[in-house]
Amino acid sequence: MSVKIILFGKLADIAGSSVSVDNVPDTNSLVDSLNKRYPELATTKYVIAVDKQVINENTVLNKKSMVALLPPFSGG
Amino acid sequence: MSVKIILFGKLADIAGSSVSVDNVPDTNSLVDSLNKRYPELATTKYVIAVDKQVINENTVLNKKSMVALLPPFSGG
Amino acid sequence: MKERKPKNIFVQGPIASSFIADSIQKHSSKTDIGGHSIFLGQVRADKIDGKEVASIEYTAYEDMALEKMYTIREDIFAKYDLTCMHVYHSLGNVKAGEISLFVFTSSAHRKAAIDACEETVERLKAELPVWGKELLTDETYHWKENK
Amino acid sequence: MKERKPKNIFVQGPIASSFIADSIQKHSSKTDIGGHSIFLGQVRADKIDGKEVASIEYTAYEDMALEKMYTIREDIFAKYDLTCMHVYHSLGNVKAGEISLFVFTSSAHRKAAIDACEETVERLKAELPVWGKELLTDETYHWKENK
Repeated sequence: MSVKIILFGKLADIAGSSVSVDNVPDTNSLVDSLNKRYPELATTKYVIAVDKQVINENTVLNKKSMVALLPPFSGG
Repeated sequence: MSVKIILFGKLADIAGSSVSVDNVPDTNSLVDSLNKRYPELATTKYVIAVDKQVINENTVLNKKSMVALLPPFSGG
Repeated sequence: MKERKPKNIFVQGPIASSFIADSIQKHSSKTDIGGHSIFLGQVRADKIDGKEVASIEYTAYEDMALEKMYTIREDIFAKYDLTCMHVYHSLGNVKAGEISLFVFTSSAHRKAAIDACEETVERLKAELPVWGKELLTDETYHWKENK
Repeated sequence: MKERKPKNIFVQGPIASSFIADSIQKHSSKTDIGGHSIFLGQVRADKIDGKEVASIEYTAYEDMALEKMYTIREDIFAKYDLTCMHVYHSLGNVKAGEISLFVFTSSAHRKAAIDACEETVERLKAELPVWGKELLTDETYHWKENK
């Protein structure tokens, strides 16, 4: 299964604003896969949102999942 | 000695915006004198300012004293 | 002897939104400011014994009010790291829906601006000798009292 | 199912002082309002490694930000007795000295307006997926981080 993720801010500088990742059943495996492809991501601070909700634990993904990687917010 | 006092808000409705009072060496005697002249003042809430400072105890007056009677504030 | 002369805070009639806009605009040259906090007091059409407040007529013991405001300003600047503070209060007639008080504080960081604005509003409501005469729709009136 | 569609809060470029004035002016017909509290975020010309911030380029995960803002709005209205709340945030380029955030709360009494404004500012800074890229005078950049 392939999942499309979107990236913002500093993360988009590293990996582009959108990336497709294959064979990732959950967010933990997604992170592992991204860290291999973009080693700089492993040392960069971010949270993961699935379907516009920030997740705090490993979350199962399906092909309709909207996954976003969000660096620390700096609005205002 | 005569002291001129100024009055504001509701107090000016009762006694006018300025009143001269004779033979008042201090604020206590001033209040007594005013209450005789304007009985409604005795039942009306206010504080006294002498030289633009609100006083909390009996204060000696001289002919240069600026005395003001101030009803509860309602600015803003 | 005080070195600085108290700034006048009183304006005749309501405070126009265009005046507020100009005041904000003037701060665009101060690029060390990160946050502005503004409080606006608006005249409410309160119901009093079945009648409605049409406007408030403001009077003040101006000399004393300006001295008090000077002290409040000094205290607030001593307590908070502000870039600037502006205060305007109406005298005379201000209709329901119009603005009678404008407090404007600015700082590098939001916390100081927000806290300073709130404390200034609280203090000036409690300490400035200003009175509002609520003119009712039936041409009677009622002296306002701050809580 | 949510009944109400989240309101858009995003505007392209800086928030003009005339826009703020219009927003204030519109409330003059709401004569149950007694106090307005406004917070404005202004872009600071911070020094970073000897260079200066010339402007901030804002981007957002808009869909998520609007849903978050919807939740914040609902929470604030449940907690405080507000008449209304308006929030605007810039996207794109905002120069040092210009306004990028406008939070505006109104209530019958000042306390609710002031507290609601402050809490809204704190929450949106912490919860909205918005990012500021500080463009420096030497054409390099730095990603801002809220404290």
